[in-house]
Amino acid sequence: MKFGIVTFPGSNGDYDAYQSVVEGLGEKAVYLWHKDHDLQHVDVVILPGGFSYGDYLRAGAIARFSPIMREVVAHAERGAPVLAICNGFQIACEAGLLPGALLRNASLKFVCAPVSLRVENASSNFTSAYGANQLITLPIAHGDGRYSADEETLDRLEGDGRVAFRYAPDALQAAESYNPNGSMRDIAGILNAGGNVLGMMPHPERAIDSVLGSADGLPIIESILHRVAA
Amino acid sequence: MTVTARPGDPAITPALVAEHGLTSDEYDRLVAMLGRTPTFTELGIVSALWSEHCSYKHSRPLLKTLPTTAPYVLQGPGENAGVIAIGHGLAIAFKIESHNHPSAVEPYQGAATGVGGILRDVFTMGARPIALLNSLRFGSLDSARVRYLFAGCVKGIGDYGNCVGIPTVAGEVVFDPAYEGNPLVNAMCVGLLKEEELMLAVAQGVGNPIIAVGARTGRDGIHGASFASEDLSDASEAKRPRVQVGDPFTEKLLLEASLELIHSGHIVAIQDMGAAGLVSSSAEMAARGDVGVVIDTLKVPAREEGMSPYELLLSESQERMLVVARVGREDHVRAILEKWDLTAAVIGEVIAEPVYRVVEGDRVVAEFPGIRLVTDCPMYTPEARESDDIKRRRAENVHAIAERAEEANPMWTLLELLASPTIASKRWVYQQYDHTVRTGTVVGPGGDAAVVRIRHTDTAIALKTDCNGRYAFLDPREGARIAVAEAARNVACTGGRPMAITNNLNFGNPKRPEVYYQLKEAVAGMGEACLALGTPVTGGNVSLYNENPAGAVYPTPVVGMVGLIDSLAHVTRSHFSTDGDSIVLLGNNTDEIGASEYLQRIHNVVAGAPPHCDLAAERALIDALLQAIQAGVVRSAHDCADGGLAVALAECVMMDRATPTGAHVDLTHWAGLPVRALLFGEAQARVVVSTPDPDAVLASAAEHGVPAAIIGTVGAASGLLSMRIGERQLTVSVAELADTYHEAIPRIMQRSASAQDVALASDSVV
Amino acid sequence: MTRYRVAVHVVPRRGLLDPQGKAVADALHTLGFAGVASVHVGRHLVLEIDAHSESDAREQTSNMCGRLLANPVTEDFEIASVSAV
Amino acid sequence: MTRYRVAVHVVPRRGLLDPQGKAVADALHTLGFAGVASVHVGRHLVLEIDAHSESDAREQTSNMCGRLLANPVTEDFEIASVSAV
Ligand SMILES: Nc1ncnc2c1ncn2[C@@H]1O[C@H](COP(=O)(O)OP(=O)(O)O)[C@@H](O)[C@H]1O
Ligand SMILES: [Mg+2]
Repeated sequence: MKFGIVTFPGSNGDYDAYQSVVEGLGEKAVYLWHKDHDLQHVDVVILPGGFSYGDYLRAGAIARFSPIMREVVAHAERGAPVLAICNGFQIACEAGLLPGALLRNASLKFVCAPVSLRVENASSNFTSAYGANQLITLPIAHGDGRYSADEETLDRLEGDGRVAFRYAPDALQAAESYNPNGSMRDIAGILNAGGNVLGMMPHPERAIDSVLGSADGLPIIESILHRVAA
Repeated sequence: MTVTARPGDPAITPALVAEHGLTSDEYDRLVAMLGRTPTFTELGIVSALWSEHCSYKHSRPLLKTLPTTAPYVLQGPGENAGVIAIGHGLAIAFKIESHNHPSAVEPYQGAATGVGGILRDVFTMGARPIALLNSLRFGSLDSARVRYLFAGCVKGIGDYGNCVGIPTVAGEVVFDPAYEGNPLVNAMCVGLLKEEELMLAVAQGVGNPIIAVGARTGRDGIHGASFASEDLSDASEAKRPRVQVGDPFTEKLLLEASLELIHSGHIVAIQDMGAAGLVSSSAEMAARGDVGVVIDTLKVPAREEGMSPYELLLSESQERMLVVARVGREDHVRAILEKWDLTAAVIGEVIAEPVYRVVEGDRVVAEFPGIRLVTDCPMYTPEARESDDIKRRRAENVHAIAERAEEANPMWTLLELLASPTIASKRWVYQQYDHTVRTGTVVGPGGDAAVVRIRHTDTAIALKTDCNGRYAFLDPREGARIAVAEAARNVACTGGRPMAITNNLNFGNPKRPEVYYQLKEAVAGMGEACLALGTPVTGGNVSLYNENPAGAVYPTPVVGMVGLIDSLAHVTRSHFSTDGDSIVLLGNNTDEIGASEYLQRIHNVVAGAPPHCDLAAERALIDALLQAIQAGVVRSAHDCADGGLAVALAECVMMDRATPTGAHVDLTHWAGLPVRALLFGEAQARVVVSTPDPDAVLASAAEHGVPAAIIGTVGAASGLLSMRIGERQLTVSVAELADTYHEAIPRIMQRSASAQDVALASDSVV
Repeated sequence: MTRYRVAVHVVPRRGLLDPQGKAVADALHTLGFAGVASVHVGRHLVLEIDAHSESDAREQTSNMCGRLLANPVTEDFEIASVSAV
Repeated sequence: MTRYRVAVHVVPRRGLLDPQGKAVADALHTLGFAGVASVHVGRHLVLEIDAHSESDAREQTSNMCGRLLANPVTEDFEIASVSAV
């Protein structure tokens, strides 16, 4: 299986995504340059975290016009998997691959911390290796992670089981402080209608080795592997 | 070649010379070097290169006394960053730098550009930055202006490092009225490289082109030239900005492009354009290579029209690099930069003639003989005399200070200390820093040192900055020794062998004898400690003239320590984790309370001698601790620093908020000491260890001659930290400790949910 | 071709949480500006563009807003002014 | 007391680097808007405040800008409009 990780100018999670695939799973990965038009026959595209174009104007707004994004959109339209993490999620929303938008954190501050998440849909292409309602811990690191969409969209996402992850209190967190960015309905990650695009603010690629505190991100990549191999 | 004044340049008058900060002796020296009157451009060049910041004219003679060598030191002071070998053919480049004055004016941009500058210092060495640290000093958080400076600096540091994608993994923040009006913002960067890829900033090869790379040059931060902008311009330009605005996005591109350039073999040298911009980078590279250079300012890509050579040479616009390429490789260099959407312009050349020459098209506007421009800079050794006030303070009998009524319950005192912003958790700060990017951070901020793994090996590095300015104020030599010792101890607590340091000397005006005394003593103390602990100095930075209306800031010799952990299995955390573990104190308790946070916070007193720093004892402690860690018998290790033993124990039970524990401790053995000294005194060379095998820990200690004792047991069930001292039984709930420690700073910052904070929030682009 | 200066306002769509506006309003109250009832924060863009006419400048800008300058999901835009420079 | 709506523009001071404006201008060029000569990005604030008169509203706003809404070191502000609501 071959993963393609897009490098936009200002991406900085591309390296971590690459390492998570290569070191974490022993699978093949290539970097895809934003100016290229060729996806190099990858099976899975990862839109990584970072600050594409400095996040100037709006996070993800400029990157969505990169030449490679046309191919990524076509790849997604073919039903092939796209994992969009953090800045990648912002880009995917701007590009219309996913509904809604990611706005400035309600605290107005960048926040880097481990957060606890509940797996809301444990049967998707990206989450089948988790148990239903499993609580996991992943790191977040973002300033613009407040997921927002109109009520109708939110209802549809929930109704169709397209909310993949939600921020959720763990045993030690006060109920009022578990949502780190004010996102609507505590949404941390969503799927597109076809179930082949996952956008999420937390960083699974930073949680693939318990030496770094958590390996809870690994099942996402494992899920993709199973699904695509099947 | 004949140097000619540019039409419109002001005449060189004594007033103009003075406005450029040159003394009349310095000016005479310049005239003697040139054999004629300088041009305006030349005066500007020299004012920048001979400024304290570039020339170290008041500190170099002192810095020369510092130990700088060890078999693993690949590059000592003098380059953009120091470099040490860490095995496996790998090396670490690291350096610290201050941005105090810019941050006082414009905290967000000042701190941000400080991070930008230190990143460039490290990646010009051919190293990929893998970690950032910062050491911050502010006045009291009771002031709205201080809260603004604090919030702004933290946000600036965060936004810049986060965007470039380098984890900020450790640091320190101290609040003390001594820093009111003159905050200290020191940023440290650590990079990883292959030994053979080490790149130096030494110009060489006659005919090699000199290339300006990165952002265009604007009129920002033209050094020492505030007056000139008014004299030379119309009213609108009088507002010419002196602050620099950082662009971390461009920095990220510059980082990738620079590393690619270095690895391409197309270039021979690279240096960032930092303080005094183009002129200092080109002059320093030429001086290191002992070659001549010529720069044509008309070829420098400018952001604005009509910039003069003076302005182009002295501008401190950010995110620029100067490269010496191999002749004929210009197009290759350009291609690499274009890939990263950056520009490159050939602006000069290495020449055989031993001169530093600046031309503007056909006109020579400045020319200096050889490398004397850099090497002929004046050096000063001013008078040093200790202030009587400080002598008096140090001699004060602090034991005579009466206890406050509330101190009848020492747990009240403990909670007060934990609520002190200097001691309280800095989570409010480091939560705004991405510390997990690059997936190397094994131990992030919140414990003692940070630990960053070295991929493809089983090793890791341990990193920490430290300095207690109050100690250095009351005794600069002892204070500097302690700064080194504390940093080393913090590194050792995580399992790291202290290897080398970088340092940032933040002092006042060196022309005042009492300040120069502090500088001299501090450097001496730092040298002694580095020698004793085997941690040479590989570089650093000096920031003088840190003064506020009330006088100089505390002398603050910040130490940035790098240690090596030889196996990930030895990475050790600070907090207790396991019920039933024994608690062992390595080191001994004393009756010292001088210069303590206790006196400051509880009695508002800054007096007494700082605790004695016995370097042999520190070294033995580190050896014993590392031996025990490597033997696998240490579950946690946390050193005693600000707030003493009681604060250290409290931190051990609740610094990791997600998994609080508890402990029962018996300190009866020291019942003869004053309780406040035992609990809150800051005696050095002490570490609190938790262990499943206390005998093994005690044996390691004995082997190295380190006093050690079992003082208690870890136990979460009670939810208490309890301490027995003879007949006295002191208890406090862990929940209360945790709430006090973790919420102190958020509560203060919330109280001001502030004006300031909001201005920042709406300000920043990220 | 003439050069025009065009000012554009991009504002968060009404009804969306505006934490920035709220924080500014709170801060103004703290500073003693009691009369402040509400604050909204948006972006103010000033473009200099070459166009054939004022209406061409306006149309170009409107296109730019549609494609890049405003997010149609969360923001509204308005061309505040167009003037030759 | 009357309620006024006041619009304020806060823009980066001229001569200071405006990386955001530059990134947006570059992006517009890439999108084919060749006529774009420059872009500057600032903030657009809309305040509703209670004041005795239009000139009072203006003066209050000007104070707020001086104290909070604009960064005196890096930004300039301008009161774009004041109108009773
Ligand atoms: N400015 C900062 N940036 C990042 N981490 C910080 C900062 N200030 C403090 N920390 C982290 O908080 C923890 C406690 O710091 P400090 O009180 O200086 O520790 P110590 O007393 O062990 O020297 C450390 O992990 C330190 O790295
Ligand atoms: Mg410590």
